[in-house]
Amino acid sequence: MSITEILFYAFSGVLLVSAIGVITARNPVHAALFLVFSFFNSAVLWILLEAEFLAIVLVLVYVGAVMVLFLFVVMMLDIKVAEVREGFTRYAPLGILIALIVVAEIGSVVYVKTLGQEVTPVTQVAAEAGYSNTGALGELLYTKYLYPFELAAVILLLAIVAAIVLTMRRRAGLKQQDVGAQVSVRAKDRIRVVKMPPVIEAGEKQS
Amino acid sequence: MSTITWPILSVLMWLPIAGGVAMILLGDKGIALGRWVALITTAATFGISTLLWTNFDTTTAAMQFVEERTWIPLFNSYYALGVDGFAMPLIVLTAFITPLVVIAGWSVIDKRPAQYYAAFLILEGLMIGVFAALDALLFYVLWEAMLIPMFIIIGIWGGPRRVYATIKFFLYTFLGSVLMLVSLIYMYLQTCDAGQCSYAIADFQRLPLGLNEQLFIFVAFLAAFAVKVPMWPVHTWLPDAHVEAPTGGSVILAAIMLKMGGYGFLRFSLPITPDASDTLDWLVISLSLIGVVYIGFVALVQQDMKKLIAYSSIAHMGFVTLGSFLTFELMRVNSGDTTGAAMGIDGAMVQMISHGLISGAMFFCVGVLYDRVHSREISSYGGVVNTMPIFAAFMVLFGMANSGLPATSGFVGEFLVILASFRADFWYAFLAGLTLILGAAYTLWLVKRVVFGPVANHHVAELTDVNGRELLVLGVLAVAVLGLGLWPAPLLDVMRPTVENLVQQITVSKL
Amino acid sequence: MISLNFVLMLAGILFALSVAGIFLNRKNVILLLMCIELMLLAVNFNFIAFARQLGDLGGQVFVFFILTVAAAESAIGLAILVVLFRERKSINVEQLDTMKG
Amino acid sequence: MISQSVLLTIVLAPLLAAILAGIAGKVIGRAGAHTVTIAGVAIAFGLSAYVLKLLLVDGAPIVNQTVYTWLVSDGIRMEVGFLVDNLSAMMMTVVTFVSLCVHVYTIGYMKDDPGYQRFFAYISLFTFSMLMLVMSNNFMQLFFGWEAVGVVSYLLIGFWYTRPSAIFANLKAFLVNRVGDFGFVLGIAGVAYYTGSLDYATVFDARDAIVANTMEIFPGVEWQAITVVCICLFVGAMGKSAQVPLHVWLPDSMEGPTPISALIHAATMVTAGIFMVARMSPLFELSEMALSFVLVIGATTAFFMGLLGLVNNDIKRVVAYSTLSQLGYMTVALGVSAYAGALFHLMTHAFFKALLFLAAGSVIIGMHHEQDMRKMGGLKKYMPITYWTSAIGTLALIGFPGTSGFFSKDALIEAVHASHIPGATYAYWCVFLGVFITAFYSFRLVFMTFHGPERFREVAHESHGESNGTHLTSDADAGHEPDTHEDHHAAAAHGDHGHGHGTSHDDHAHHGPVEPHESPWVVTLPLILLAIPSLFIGAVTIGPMLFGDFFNGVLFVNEEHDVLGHIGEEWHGPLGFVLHAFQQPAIYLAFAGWAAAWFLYIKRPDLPAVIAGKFSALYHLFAKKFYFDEIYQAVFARGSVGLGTALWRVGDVALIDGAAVNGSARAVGWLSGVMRRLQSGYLYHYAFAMIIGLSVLLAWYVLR
Repeated sequence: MSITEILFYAFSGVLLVSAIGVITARNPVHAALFLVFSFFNSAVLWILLEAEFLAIVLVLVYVGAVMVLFLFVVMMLDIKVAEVREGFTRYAPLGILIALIVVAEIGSVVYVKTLGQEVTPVTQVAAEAGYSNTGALGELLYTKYLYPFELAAVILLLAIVAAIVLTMRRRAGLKQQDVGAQVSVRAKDRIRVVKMPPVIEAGEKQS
Repeated sequence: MSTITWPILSVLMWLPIAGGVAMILLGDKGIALGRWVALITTAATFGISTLLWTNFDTTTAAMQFVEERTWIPLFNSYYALGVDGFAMPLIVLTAFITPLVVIAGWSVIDKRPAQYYAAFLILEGLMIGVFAALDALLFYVLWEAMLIPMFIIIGIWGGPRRVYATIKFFLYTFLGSVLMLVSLIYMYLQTCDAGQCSYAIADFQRLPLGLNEQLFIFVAFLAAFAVKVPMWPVHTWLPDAHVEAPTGGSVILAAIMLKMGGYGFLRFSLPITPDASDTLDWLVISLSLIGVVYIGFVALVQQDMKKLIAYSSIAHMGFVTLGSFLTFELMRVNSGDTTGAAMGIDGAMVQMISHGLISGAMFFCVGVLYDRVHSREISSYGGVVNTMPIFAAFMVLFGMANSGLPATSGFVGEFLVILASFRADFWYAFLAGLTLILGAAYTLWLVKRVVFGPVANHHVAELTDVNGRELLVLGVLAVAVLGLGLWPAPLLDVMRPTVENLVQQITVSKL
Repeated sequence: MISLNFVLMLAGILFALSVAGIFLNRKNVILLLMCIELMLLAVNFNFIAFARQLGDLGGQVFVFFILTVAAAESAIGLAILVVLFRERKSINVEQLDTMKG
Repeated sequence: MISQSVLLTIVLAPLLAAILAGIAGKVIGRAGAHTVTIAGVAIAFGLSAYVLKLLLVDGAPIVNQTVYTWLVSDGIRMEVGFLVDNLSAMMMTVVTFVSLCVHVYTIGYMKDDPGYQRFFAYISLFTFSMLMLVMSNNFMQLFFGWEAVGVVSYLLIGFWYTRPSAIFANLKAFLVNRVGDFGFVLGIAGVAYYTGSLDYATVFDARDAIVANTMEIFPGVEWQAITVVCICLFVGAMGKSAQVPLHVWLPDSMEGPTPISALIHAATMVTAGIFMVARMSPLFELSEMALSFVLVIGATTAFFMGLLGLVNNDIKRVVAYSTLSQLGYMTVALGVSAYAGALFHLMTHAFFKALLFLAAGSVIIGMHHEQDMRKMGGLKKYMPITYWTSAIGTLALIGFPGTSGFFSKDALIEAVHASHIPGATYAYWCVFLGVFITAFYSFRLVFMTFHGPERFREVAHESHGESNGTHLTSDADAGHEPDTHEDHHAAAAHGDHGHGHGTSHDDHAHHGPVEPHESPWVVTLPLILLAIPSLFIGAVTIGPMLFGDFFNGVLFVNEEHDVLGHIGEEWHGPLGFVLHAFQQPAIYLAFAGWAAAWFLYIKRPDLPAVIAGKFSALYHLFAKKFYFDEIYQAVFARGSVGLGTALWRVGDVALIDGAAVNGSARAVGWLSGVMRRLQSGYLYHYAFAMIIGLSVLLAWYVLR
């Protein structure tokens, strides 16, 4: 048993414990922190699985951005823990049962159906000098997966726009510029030309 | 062979549709011009359809004026048109009735008139297409597409309960025809198994099918066509649809759309599934006879003129299905002799054409009254003859035709079918013959209550007789009804080879 | 050498735990979202494990995309949550039954 | 030779006249309408007489030719064509002659009616239809004429369409006729089935094919096909010729104007059934059972319908019942295979019954459209021509020796006497007793109308309501609205008011007594014209028609049925026939009837009421016409309306629409309601569902 394996098993155990922490924590803040913890563990495991770039991305993006967002929201919203926790155990037996079934099923997929064994592992070539996981991934992303990559970018943009639109608040009484209305205005909306009969003063008529 | 080299059927089909699109583009503001566009289009269509008749080769049962273009290559489906002795008279009937509908709605429709006419024109094109289609997929598409204009016509220009009526109409007919689609696809796959994928109806007719397959296909077709005809007990959509439809809609519905069911039986059910027809002809015949008698009694007690005529349509269409399915019983009874089979089918076809004219005329008559009094209740009338003598004369004439008076077209089909059914079984003829009494009873009782008697109320007293436009419509129909009744021979001559071919085709088992 | 099966089972257990989490925290939308993140993590484990096993970086590319989509999803999800809370002063899922048939 | 163009002219002249008068009636005016139609019918009559002469005198061959092919279906040719032999030529001449008389008569009778042109159009159209019927050479065209005369009859009975009783009567007439036509069509279908043709000649040649067949209509009962076919055909005749039980329409048809009662409901149309059976004699001869059926029906009609004439007070209805009874006589003759006798009686009856009806019409005009005989009396001195002509008609009707009716009726009774087919004895007693009844009601009519006190002067003072109340029969038989039809009739036909139909009250009852007057010449001329043949035609034609060869090759009689041949052995000319009659009881019975009528209505006018009181049950049975109308009304009219309502409400509305159509919609709705509960709206329920579904899918994958 190499050191890698020992590390892997250890971090796996911690990951599972922290995952249990996520789902059982009374306080959402604790749950979020447990989640952060499990992400860290996952990142370590991914490094062990030779996915260095993704491990870093996980920490940077997930822990650094997403989980902070979670924490923001949790703290910003005044969540009544007691109310939310009410009936916590009502569906627990069902949940555990389903979870066990899922585990058993995946186990049987892995071990009985021997899904994993069919895949003969590629003989591990020692990494060449100067091999970079990031570089290899980047090469792939910008060539073969260019279109999906662009699409992912669009999705992110969409998420940004959507998040802003959703959370933006319009306050009543706030004076705002409506650019669209300003651009589409036409002259006849503003000026009304009224035809009137000429009024001739009595005096003028005679003269 | 025909001397026409240009695609006459395509023209017949697309000319009204083009006219309809033009009407939509013209819009309600250009309706004064639009009416003329509609009239000229439909009249031109009728004119061209007469060319179809005059150039028709009455010596062959083969399809004539055939056109074929690739339509959906993936399914080997063609835009294939052609007519034989069954389709051609029905196309001419369609082209004949539609201009009358246009004239009848001339000054009556004031709500979105352009779209009203457009719906009728497009409907006409689609109906002609249904009769002319040689490709089953094309047939199916047109068959279903036809529902849309009718749905719109009843749904927009209909009476107070039009929404109920349209939904009932649509669901009923649609439900029947999806089963037909299933069997069409099944047969398409069978042709693929045989080597050449095809949606051509002729290929379906040649397709060898086992008895069980045939039974399923037959039942599916029965569901589609029986609803359309309509046969008892799937008839209840018709009275509702008729009652709510505007006059023109009722006319088209009764005069042409019902014929699609009868046409379907002759084009699909009988030739494609002869053995299933042989096995299940008792079902069709008994439903037809129940229809004739049962519906006759029901028609007797209707209080609504349109409902009464709608029920009478169902009873009359019972003759079509009866006549079409006599062949097998005839062969059973007379030990293989098919004499009388062709007469039954002749009778069925003549009955379809004649019913198209007569029921159309009856609905026009009701429309004339409705435009004036705005009531369809029989009890709102009485003594109409006092104020509308010319109209009364037409109403009596068409009433007589509806009750099957000789010298009107209504007699020919019934007479032939009764003659043919006597060969099969005395009781068939007996029950079918009851229509002589029942038909006269409900029609003439209607005439008595509406037309005759003293002036019933001030509405009737204020009636004005038919105007020139109505006179034209009724007069043309009267001439057609009398003409067909006095000399039906040309019609039968046109159909003869096709009928004989069909009889020969269905007496040969596919097993 | 870490066996593929082990990783797959780890991912499976992680997935099952998040499933159980959905059942346990059914009322708290934030926790539901977190459980979903956990689920996605489990899925990512599978991709990475196979990528390593097959020597194909395509799996890692997919993880990359999943991370992207997950980030977008949680952003929008949280935004909705904020709006929801603003409207209802609560994120109790039991009160959210406007889709009731 | 008889050319086709002549025959076409005979047929088409009345048709064209009818179209002209009907469509262009306003343009050509009243005089134009009657000129055109009378010209048309006169042409037809002239040419018919010419054709008859060609056949009889010049020995022209029988015409049997096709005009055009109506249709060909399945090898059966249906054609429109003419068969002109002695039988059709005789019918053509009679029809056109009576029609001509009626046309002329109508000028006077309808002179004030607003529907003048329409009336002429109708009767000309009727002439056309009747000619098509009798000249037909095939069943299809026969049926066409058959129905066409029915339609014209329908239109004419309902001529005064504002009178509820008239439009009720015409509907009834048409429907009852349709019942007969229903049988007729079945018969035609049978003929077409067994012989493969509708052409008379071909059918008669192939009649053995029918005889050879049997039919099993009811399981286990084998019927001879010929019997079924003949009875079916005869059902048609029962409808048209108003035989029991399809007779109910004929008395009601008196709602129509009197000229058409004479033309259609006495002389021509109602005899179409007789003509048809005679035409079909080659078929009927083959089935003794069918002949017996014909015989019994005819005998029942002859006797029992005559009884009804005894108690009726409406002048036209008495004649109508007499017509029914006489039609029964003809049918009896058909039943005993004395076809020639039936046709002979048909011809004489056409003349004297048309005469009687027209005379009754003349009386009605004279009485200002009063039809109740109890309000007449003593008209002899006011209307001498009418009186004498109707006396001639009456004598002919009762069979006074020497008159035309005598020859035909006496020969007929003899024929029945000589017959031995089943039912002949019953028939003999019916026709025998019928003679007494005929004589009684005929002279009752004459005495009540023309003799005795001038009751119209008394009645005129009575209030209007009372006179209607006593008008028992006409109210009762219509069976619905107790409408005082003579009032409307008067207002309509006698359009003194100068406006539309039947809208106002009658004037005669309120403005003092009526002064009867003789009718104008256009009315009396036809009476005289008809009186001549009524008197003499019998004596002239009995020889050739009954015992000669007039009908050779037309009628077919089996050896063992040939009763006329049997009688003919003792034939020694008309005079001998008269003398022979005095040795028979029938003629004394007729005189007895005459005497009885004289005793009861002239000598002791108080007695009838007493007798009616004594036998009130019987009287009511007669007055209610054996309750036929009531029973039909209850069973058929109400029955079918009830059945229709039941089928509609229960079958269509409740079962099909309610249960099947809307029921399936409701079932879908109910199912959706159940399924809806699954949509709790809780996010976590959906999440649970997805997860459980996922695990189930996985399980399926694993356990597969």
